[in-house]
Amino acid sequence: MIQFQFIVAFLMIALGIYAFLAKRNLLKLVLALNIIDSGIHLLLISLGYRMELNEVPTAPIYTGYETLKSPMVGPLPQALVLTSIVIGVCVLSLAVALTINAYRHYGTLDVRALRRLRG
Amino acid sequence: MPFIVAFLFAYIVWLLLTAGSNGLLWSTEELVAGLIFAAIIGYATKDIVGENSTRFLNPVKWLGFIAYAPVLFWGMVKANFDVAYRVITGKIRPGIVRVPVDLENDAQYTILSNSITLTPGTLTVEADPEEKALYVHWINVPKGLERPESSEPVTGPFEKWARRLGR
Amino acid sequence: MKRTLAYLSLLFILGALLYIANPNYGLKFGPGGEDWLKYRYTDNYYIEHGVEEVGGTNIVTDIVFDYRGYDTLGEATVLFTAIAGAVALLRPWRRDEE
Amino acid sequence: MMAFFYAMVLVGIAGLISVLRLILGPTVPDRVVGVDTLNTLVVAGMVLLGAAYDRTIYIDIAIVYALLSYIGTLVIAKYLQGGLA
Amino acid sequence: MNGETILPYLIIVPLFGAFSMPIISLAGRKAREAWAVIISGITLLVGSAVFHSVYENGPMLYTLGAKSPFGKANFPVRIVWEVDLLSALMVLMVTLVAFLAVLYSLGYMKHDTGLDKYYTLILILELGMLGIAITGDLFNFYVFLEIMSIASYALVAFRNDTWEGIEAGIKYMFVGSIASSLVLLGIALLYGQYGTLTMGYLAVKIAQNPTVVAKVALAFFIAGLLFKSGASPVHMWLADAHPAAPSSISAMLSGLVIKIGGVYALARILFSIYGSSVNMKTVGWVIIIFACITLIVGNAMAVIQTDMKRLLAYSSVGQIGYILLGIGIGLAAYGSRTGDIALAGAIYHTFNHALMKALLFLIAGAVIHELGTRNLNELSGLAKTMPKTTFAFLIGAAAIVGLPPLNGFASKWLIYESSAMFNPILATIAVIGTAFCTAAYVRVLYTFFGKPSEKVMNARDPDATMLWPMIILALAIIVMGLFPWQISDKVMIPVAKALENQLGYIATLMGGA
Amino acid sequence: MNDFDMGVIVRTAARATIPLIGIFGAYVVMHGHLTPGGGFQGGATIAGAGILFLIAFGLGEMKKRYNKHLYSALEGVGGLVFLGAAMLGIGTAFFYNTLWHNGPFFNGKPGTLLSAGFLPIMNLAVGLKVFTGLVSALTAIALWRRWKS
Amino acid sequence: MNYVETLIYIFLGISVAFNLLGSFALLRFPDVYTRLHGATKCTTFGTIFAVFAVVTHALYQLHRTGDSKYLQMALHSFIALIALLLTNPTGAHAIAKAAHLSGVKPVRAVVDAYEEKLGGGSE
Amino acid sequence: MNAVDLDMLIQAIILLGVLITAYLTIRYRDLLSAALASAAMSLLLSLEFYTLHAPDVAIAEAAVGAGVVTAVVVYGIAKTERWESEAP
Repeated sequence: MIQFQFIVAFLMIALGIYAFLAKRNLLKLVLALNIIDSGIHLLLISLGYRMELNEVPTAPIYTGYETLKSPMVGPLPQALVLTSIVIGVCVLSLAVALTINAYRHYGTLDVRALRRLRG
Repeated sequence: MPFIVAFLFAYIVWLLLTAGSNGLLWSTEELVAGLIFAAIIGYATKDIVGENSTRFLNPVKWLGFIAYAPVLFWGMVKANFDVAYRVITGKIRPGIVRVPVDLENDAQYTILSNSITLTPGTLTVEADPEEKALYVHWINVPKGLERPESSEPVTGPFEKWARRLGR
Repeated sequence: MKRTLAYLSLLFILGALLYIANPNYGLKFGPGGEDWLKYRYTDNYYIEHGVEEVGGTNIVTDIVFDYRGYDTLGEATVLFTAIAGAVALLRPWRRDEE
Repeated sequence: MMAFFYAMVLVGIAGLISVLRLILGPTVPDRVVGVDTLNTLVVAGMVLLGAAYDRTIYIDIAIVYALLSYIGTLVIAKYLQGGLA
Repeated sequence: MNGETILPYLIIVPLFGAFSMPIISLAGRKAREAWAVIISGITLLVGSAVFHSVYENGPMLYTLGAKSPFGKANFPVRIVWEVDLLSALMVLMVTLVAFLAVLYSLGYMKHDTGLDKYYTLILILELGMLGIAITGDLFNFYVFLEIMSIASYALVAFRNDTWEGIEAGIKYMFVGSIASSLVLLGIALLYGQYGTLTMGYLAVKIAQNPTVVAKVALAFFIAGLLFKSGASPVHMWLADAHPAAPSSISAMLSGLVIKIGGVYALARILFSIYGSSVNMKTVGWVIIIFACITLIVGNAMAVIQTDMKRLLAYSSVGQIGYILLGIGIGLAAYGSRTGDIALAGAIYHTFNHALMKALLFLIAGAVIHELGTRNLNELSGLAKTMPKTTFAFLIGAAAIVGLPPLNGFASKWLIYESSAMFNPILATIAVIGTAFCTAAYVRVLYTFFGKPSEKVMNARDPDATMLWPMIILALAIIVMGLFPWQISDKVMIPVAKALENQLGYIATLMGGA
Repeated sequence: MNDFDMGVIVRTAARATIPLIGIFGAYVVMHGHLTPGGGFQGGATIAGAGILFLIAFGLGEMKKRYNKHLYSALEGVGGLVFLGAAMLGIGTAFFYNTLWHNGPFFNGKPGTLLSAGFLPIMNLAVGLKVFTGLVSALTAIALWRRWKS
Repeated sequence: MNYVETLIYIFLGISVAFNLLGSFALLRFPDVYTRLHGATKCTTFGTIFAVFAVVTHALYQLHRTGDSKYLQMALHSFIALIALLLTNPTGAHAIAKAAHLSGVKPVRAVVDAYEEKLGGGSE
Repeated sequence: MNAVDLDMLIQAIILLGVLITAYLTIRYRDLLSAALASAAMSLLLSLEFYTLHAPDVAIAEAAVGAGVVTAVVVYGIAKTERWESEAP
């Protein structure tokens, strides 16, 4: 069968990188970073999925689990993604803080204005 | 006093959330933890809940809320079928009307406006306690009611209930 | 020129990723049965031994705080760092204070 | 019960239709209305799926979403009213 | 006291210092400065103890949360710290330079606001680098990479009322974030294919079954980490970020961050995880090509700069080129004597460059602190009014160019020697790079010893807290220069051997039960 | 217009909703080892209540309630508690869950509130940290004046 | 199929019908305010019935098995419903007010009293 | 159709929505609309995590995406400017 979860995740990553290359607005770049991160999270969570024949799996939590005997999906990617989500939020808030500082200096959000330093 | 309101509110929600931890009832540690957290939340939000909230401590009012639920629900059913009819046929005659109401405090305004917002067909755009008026977007303004003098055609029975419940 | 190169590399990345998304070559979605033990042995270990070794019935929390608790410490530090950084960046400027 | 799954599929289609409003909407409030509808539909879907998978604990997510989804709406509404800045 | 008991304190002490900084700083300015110095000093002690222990007893394994990483299974399920000699050397380097930078910022940052956040961030920066150096788990490596990166983004833009800081911070942040995302993507792919995250066990699994996924993941790792280390096609952020930061931070960024977050991590992933499972010749040549471009571009750009710190930053790019060249040759000639020498040279140069570049940036900071400018045209004749500073600069510049009595000579010589043995063209390129480098530094020295301009007449040497770190660094350079081959034989060659020894790395993990 | 608020309806609804979000966040934090959720999720939920307060009541009210030093100190306290909980079992190893294996409390039957060793403590610490941190960040952004050049 | 399951099916049918209706209203109506009528209210109504279906299901299972998790399921769904009823109309009101203040006028309106009030206030 | 097929169908629908909203996020020139589409993306992603049986992640994504990220980005827009400038 088609593994469309992976394909969507990869498309999201590519979309984010495309936006990162093509867009010129700082806040847009922040959102693009968010999209890349989301794509990677989707990829990781899909990696932990588990399918037995004709059985819907269930979350790796034992509360109230006694009455049904489905296979459990992998818990490790979920733990990784939790950590990664926090990191994403941190980067985002720091980026917004930097962006509004830059707006006060430059009066615009266009990255092309940030060319005073000769690289 | 507001502390007690917030505390009770939080504790009741906690009890609803943790029911069934011991058979169909509560285990002791859940009850104790609920007390602690409800106290913290109550202390932290006592200024937010506000001084006026103490009137909700009255048990009669709680019965009132329970009695109000079917009224609201029936209003929603009627109005939803009305809106369904309008979605299918497309017959609308919208307008924002000014509805004078006779209410006293914030809670009454909120109950009334949320109720009439929940019933489709009417939608509160602005509540103005100074003018004692609501500005309501009405999906089908009947002919001759562009400037309603009373709130009866718009709000139906809700204003009476809101006055009673929020007092 | 530069942008064309960038887009080409982007296409290359996407192509490589889509290539390995084919289950015959690489990643597999939802392995079950034998494959589960072959690819996800670590997850299986957590599911089987998590409750007795850590005690929480939520295996994810067990991993987050016990098996990989050090990661969570790092995560808390990231949060602390980012908040400190944001607050430091948003402090008033030196010339505004004068 | 399978009925919950079927209901969820239909709710998902309804969600896609409201995403259509997000695409079409000429003004920002139109888009906010689309997202708000999507919020409500997702809460419905989460509750339905919780019953379909037969796990109680999944419903907590619906509560979180129902409580928090309107904060985003309120932020944007406040921005449109000119209250930020 | 054995190493295993003291190892956790390497993380606990700076973390405790950082978390308690908001509380301590309520007590006032003196308390917070003293606290920062105390914490980084203790960390230096712990780091030296760890280095000593590893040097005496060989690599050590520490499991977080249990006695052994295995639990009831035969594969590791917990996070491990795996400290071999290379990690220990990096720990020593980080703690030393970070301590001096903290000491230096007491005087240097005197007139800035928001200092409680500053000291918090500088401690966390140190913590992040220490975490990267000692970890043995791939996702944990990512987390600490992010800690280090976020702290350095904030510190680069710390002076938010200067537009340089903000602009450089923004560039650095976006490039760094996308690099981190690429690294995370590589980690996700490796997890999906092999189902584990511990580096040693991943090496076992990849050696059993090297699939195409592992190669794609390796491509992502190399791309991301070259971004982070400032290799040439993407070195722009580095040249902006390092000058714009406060000088104490520049010293840490140039001396430590690009090495730990870029070079060390690259070496660890290439040698310890992949090892011989991939075609090392190809990967080695990829690294070598990037290294050559970096070497030429960095050193050549350094010559034409008029801004002192910018010159130093471009010089950093060039020196990263040397280090990458060493690593690339070590990879391409894996297992032969040439490879050993090249790796030893790269590691030696990493350590030396940390000291030299930290010294040079601290001097630049002192000059800025006294004169308020870093334009080289306005600095002529500084030798007359700031003799100690100029002397330190002379030592640093001579070391970085590679004059014989100083330590830079030994490491550069190792790299030249190995590249000449491997492929003479590479040696030629390296020597050309050195020529450019010499030109750049001679130009600065010429300016310093030139005719005094009016502006520099009322400058004088900085006060003690700023002077002592420089003196310590200069002394370290001189002392290391006195025993170049002893250090190389006693420390650097064993370090290179330890890095090359993938089986030993795996055995430390699997046999540590 | 710093003390702009959202009108009487939103304000009154926020009065009712904030305790609800608060207690539900506390539930998520406290039952992290039993049900989905945990420190970060609960903390972010409660931070949602803080954001709601900021939006519904305006920046003026927020300034009165928000103490910068207190919040950053609380954040530090959260981190220190986490670190302390991790160091409880330092005799065996860093992050050794000594409370669950042989500790005096928090070692009940799995599935009850008082089980799982240091997990509840860590959940509380992380929840405190995340709540204070996110509210601090958002307030810092909101307090930044708008500069028109 | 017994009568409880029939009831659940009826509830689900109403729920899905109103959710779809709300989405179609979103496409069909001409301006923001009328869309709000269709969208947020109809979907809220649909969600109420979805929750009713789940609650009925849970209570029925509780009756059959006596497992306390079904009690929790019913209660938690109920709390989700309460939360939705508290927040949703507030959000709708905020959007309507914001739309009006940001200059989106109701289309085909026979009367706009709020506009008159705002206009009178500013002049 | 059995439950697994239906599950996959639901996931396909949700992921289609995710892709559309992700595309909209980068397409809109109005940053406010972009933030809105980003919020919708986060919401659908949260539902997708839910259907992939990762409730912890779903809660985190819901709490973060609905509250914090939207608020931070919209505040950022409010402190700067709303419209992305036209391409040259």
